Amino acid sequence: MHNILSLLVFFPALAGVLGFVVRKDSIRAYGIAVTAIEFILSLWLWFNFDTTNGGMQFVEFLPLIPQYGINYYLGVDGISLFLVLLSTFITLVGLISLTIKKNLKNLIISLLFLEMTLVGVFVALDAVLFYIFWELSLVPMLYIIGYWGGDLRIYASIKFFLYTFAGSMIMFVGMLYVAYMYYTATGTISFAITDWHRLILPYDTQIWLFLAFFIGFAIKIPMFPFHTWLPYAHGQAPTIGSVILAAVLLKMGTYGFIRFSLPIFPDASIAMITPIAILSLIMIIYTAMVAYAQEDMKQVIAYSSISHMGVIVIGTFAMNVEGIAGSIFLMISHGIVSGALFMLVGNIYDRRHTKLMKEFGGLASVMPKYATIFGIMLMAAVGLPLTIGFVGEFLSLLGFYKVNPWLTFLAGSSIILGAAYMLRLYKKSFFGPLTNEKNKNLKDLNAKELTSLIPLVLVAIWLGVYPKPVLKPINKSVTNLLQLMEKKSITKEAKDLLKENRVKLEAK
Amino acid sequence: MIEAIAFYTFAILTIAMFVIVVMSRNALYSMSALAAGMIFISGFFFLLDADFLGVVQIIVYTGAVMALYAFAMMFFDTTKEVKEKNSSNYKVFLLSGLSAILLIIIFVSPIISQKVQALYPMKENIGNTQSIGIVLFTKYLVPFEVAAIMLLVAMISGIVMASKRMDESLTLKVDEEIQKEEVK
Amino acid sequence: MITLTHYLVLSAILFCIGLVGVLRRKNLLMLFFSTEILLNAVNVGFAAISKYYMDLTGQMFAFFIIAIAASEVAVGLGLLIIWYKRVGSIDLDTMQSMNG
Amino acid sequence: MEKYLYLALFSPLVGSLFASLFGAKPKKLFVGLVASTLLFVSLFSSIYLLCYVASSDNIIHVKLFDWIKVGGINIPFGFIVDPVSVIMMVTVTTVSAFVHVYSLGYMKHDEGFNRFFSYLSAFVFSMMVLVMSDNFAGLFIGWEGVGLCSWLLIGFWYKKEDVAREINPSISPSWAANEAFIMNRIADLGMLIGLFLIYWNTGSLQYDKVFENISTLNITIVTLIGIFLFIGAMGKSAQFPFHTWLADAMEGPTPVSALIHAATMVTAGVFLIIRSYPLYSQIPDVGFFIATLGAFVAVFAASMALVNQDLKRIIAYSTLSQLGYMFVAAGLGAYWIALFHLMTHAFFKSLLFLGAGNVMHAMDDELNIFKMGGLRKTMKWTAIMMIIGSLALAGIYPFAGFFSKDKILAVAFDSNHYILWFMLWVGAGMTAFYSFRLIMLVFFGDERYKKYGFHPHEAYWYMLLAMAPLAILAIIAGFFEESFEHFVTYLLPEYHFNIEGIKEVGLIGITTLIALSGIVFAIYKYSKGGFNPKWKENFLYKLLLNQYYIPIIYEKCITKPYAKLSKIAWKEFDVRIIDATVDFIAKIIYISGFKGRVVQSGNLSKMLGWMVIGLVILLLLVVLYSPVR
Repeated sequence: MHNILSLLVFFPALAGVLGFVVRKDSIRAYGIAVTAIEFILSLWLWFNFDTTNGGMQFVEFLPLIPQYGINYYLGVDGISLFLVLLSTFITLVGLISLTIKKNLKNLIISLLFLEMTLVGVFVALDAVLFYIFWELSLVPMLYIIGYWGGDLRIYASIKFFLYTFAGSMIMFVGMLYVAYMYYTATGTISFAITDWHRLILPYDTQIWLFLAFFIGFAIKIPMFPFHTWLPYAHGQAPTIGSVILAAVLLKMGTYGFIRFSLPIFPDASIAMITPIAILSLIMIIYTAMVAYAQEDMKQVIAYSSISHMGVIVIGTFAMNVEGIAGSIFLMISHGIVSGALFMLVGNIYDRRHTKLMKEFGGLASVMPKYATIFGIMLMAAVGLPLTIGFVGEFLSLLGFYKVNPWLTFLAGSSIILGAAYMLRLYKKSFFGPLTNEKNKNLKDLNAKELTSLIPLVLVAIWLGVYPKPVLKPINKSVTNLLQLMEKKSITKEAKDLLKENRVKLEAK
Repeated sequence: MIEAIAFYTFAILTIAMFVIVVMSRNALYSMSALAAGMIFISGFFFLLDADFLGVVQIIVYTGAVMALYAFAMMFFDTTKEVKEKNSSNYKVFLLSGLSAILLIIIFVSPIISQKVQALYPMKENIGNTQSIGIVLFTKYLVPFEVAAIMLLVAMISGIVMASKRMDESLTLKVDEEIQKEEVK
Repeated sequence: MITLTHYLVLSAILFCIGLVGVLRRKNLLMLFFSTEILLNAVNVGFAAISKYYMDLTGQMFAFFIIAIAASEVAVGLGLLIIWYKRVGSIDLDTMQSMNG
Repeated sequence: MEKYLYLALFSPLVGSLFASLFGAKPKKLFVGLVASTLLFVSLFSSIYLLCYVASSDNIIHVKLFDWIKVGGINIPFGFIVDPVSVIMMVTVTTVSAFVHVYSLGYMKHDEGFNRFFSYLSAFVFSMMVLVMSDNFAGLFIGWEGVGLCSWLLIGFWYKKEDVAREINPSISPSWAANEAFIMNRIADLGMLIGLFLIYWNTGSLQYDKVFENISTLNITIVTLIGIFLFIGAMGKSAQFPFHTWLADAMEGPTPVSALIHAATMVTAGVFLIIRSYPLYSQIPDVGFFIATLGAFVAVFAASMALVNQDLKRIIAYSTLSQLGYMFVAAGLGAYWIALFHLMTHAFFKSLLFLGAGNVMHAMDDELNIFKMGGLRKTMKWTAIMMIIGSLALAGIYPFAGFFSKDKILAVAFDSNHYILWFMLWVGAGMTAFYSFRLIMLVFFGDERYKKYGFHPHEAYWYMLLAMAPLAILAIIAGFFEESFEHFVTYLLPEYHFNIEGIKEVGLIGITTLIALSGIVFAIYKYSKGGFNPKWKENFLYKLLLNQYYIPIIYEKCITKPYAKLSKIAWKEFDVRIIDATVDFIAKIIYISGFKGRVVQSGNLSKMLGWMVIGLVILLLLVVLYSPVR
């Protein structure tokens, strides 16, 4: 079927609309069935994906507003393929682990709607379409946090919404300006990203546009100064909310960098490597320290995901195949790992209705299965080799080492500080004697929780041991991206940096 | 030369009159100053040899409008000194002074726009009133009629509004009585 | 000798005096007087321009302004009288009912 | 031949996975038996490979499948069996096989029995990966896998709560486990940077490719690589700045200390230096630095062992000092001697640890040697084996220590680093003293344990049986020196001594002399009832007892300030500054809206006032932007 992508995008939304008709007690089964079908479709997409060519595949083109060059233009390549897969997989697993009873129908419908926007963002090749899905993804998230969240939920959801919205407004202005520049350069206006990839912009407009896009993406990632919405959003969101928020929504920012900033403003991106590297360095070390000081389990994982996003950003701005491929892989691995960690915190929250670490102690003796899965996911989060966490982190740091050795040395401290706060969390809640009598009769993981966690654990170990099927298409598309950037770059140092990487690649 | 002297005398006099209008405590003084000011303005009109305009100014403005004010004044107990709670003199003078200076700068700096050419050039031979009459009844006929209707409407409204309970006189009654009546 | 700018400067000064009147006065009647001054100031300007540009439109406009001024005074005073009957004073601060 | 390689490598993994199935279940003896038999399978296949490689002198190199293949980097799961890795394989599998059998008895009454065996076999698997992989990334996998398993095994008795540092210097097993893991991670960061350096300069991480064009690189890069790899080695082999975790690692069960913290894991650092010998042979000054650090650690650790009262900590410090010896040998270029000492040390040190395990079991987990005494009566065989181990450690003639340790002193003397030789010589004396101080206090002298109501009993027969081969190896390992040297120098560069006859014999004489005098002095002193208590007050004793106050220094100026700083970072900076600014912006908009309402007041004159302000602004604009200018 040639229009698989539109099917992938709109199937969950339509199914969601139909969900209103479904009876209340069978809505959960309905939700799981829909997301399962969606996941199978995305698997079909992966099997039929031709890994040899790095360009766009399954392209669909339908002019919407021709005179303004806005058209329904979908396509997927090595970079976005696995992010689509990640979003469908995480939504399926998240839905299975759902324990919320209060007004479940609306939750499942908003989740399906959210899934549509997630898949839409990663496959949209038209800037306006991308922007639409980008903004739409905030709406269901607002409801999920706003309605089913903790006590401070209204403040958290509004802050999340407005903060990201403000950033993306600036980004949208940037998009319009690029379309205008495209118009002045070629006479016809177009919002298609592939056309923009061929557009060569003068250096200082590139810098300004890069900054515009940067603010939009930086708030979404979230990068250092703009990250304060995340602890609130995670603190107040229900488990399913923070699973999807952490696993997929944060990746839209870094995906944006790779899809927009790098190819369209190559010289600006290369000129901005050091400032962004310093920013992500602060991000890594600072949030790791803050995570160390947290008392609430979920906040530790929330801050840890900011720290990992810092490594992703560093990988993206390494400007060589290893670095960018590493950062894409780290996006997927962080999605799986932080999704699993949030689910685990959700499980213990359902049992004890508190997330404070000092409430727990010696859980390992009471809940051994829970402790082992948490241990495996902890090791994946810390980036132990043969788990999914290591490959991405190793490649990103390796890639960035070429650009700036000293910053990589400091960024490498992420593995130390990461180990510090994760092990502190594990020791405080799992090791030690069973002091709190409320923990004595906690039941271990039941079937539902296990069915949602086991696939994540298997993927975490499988992609750690054999990442080749995922790395191969990413590698192809990233090489194309870098060749494109090298052809387009104007400034001398951009040209040299990219040529030097290519020459080293050919030499091998 | 005479023209300059006339212009300056008239100018000083009008400004003086209007300052009195604005600054005086007593309503009567300000009203009469206003009437005098209007007469001098009509003097300007004659200077600018817009004679018909000057005549109309005197008749309509000083005559009718001042009369209206006089009548209106009778209604209000202007005998009481007008208590002025002028909030911030400083703000008022600052603003008006500033705008005055700005206007002067605009007018003093030579804004001569060459493009303006006369729509209805004054012909030397025939008098001012006659030429106005021609223009008024050819080009501006519609606005003239509309103005007429407007004046009619204004007249009727003035009568209707002011005639309610024309019989008792407000000024002679004491305030409490009026209030009582109002409450009734 | 007297040029157009003299007249324009004169009308500017008169206009500003009118403005002072408008701003300072708390008594509505006095406010009417000031508006009269404003209108007259503008009339002077119009007349002057019409003379120096040898064009009658200025005077025509002056006529219409006088007409409007007259009707404005009529209606204004009518309203003022009703207001005075209702409230008993024409002080500006009493009219605060419309504040936001 | 590949069949044996996979057998040796994957049988521990199979054992571990099998045991992990019963992780949470109560003790099942067959789980331990299955794991041990699989370990023996791995042992026999390693020995078979040893014989094969020794006889046919060819190297088995096999590639399982690609691991990371992106851009220029191509890391396969490749395994190589060459003289160095096969020696390590044999050492690791022998010690772990016997430790497995030993822990069948040791962990008999522990409810985490199955879990223990799964972790132990997992450890052996990751050690095998570390030893057998043919590229640095594979080594790194084993490196971190070993770190993970040591974290699991040190923190095995996770139920114990944290106690103050005075009562138990390593606070609690889980605390010690975390300390070990984090400290190793710090060193692993250095190693990672070394890996990056290697990749970006030589284009690949395979050993053969890297060592091919290592000579083409300029010297500063090679020195940098050497230093960074050595930082990784320092962390894993607990050299000076990263040594505190090894003493605290004694919190884990004794078989763990025997296997991990004596024989295998801690030697991984030395193995790394030996494995990358072409790199280190190019940078002799880094080698010299390694040697000096090694010598310093040898003396430093030995000094701490002199006064320590905890049975297992003394042996841990002796491991630390023997590692120092190995690093001296590796640093000075005598790679095969370092490997030889690594092998012999593995045997007799694990023997000592297992003996300590027996004593600990007998005294039901009491470790203070001053509460023991005269145990030779009840634990005859353990006493004999511990004495054999100590003699081998001290380096007395027939035992293995003599051949390997003296060789190292000879290397130091021969490459005329006399200060190093002297430090090692003093270290040898101290080693002899403290090992026999331990023997005297534990096995001879009056039975102090009676006061505390202990009633020791000999360990189970199969535990002793498991220790017997190690004792035999501790005795006979020395005699294999020539065949070992011939076998290993096929790959490693041989080290020719240029001192001949007389000096050599004199040298051996002096070292044996210092060793014997150490032993005699210990026996003499402790048969007289040990040192008088006044020694305890003097400053030196206290310094050594508190490990030169280094753990406290680390805590005071690293862990505590980091915790405080992160608290500040969170409370002040994140909440009060960044978050507040974001909310402040939101507030500004709200307040300006509120203030703006005033303009709408009904008062006519105010509104007129605003109108005039508007007029003035417009006029200003006219003046400023007037068309004329």
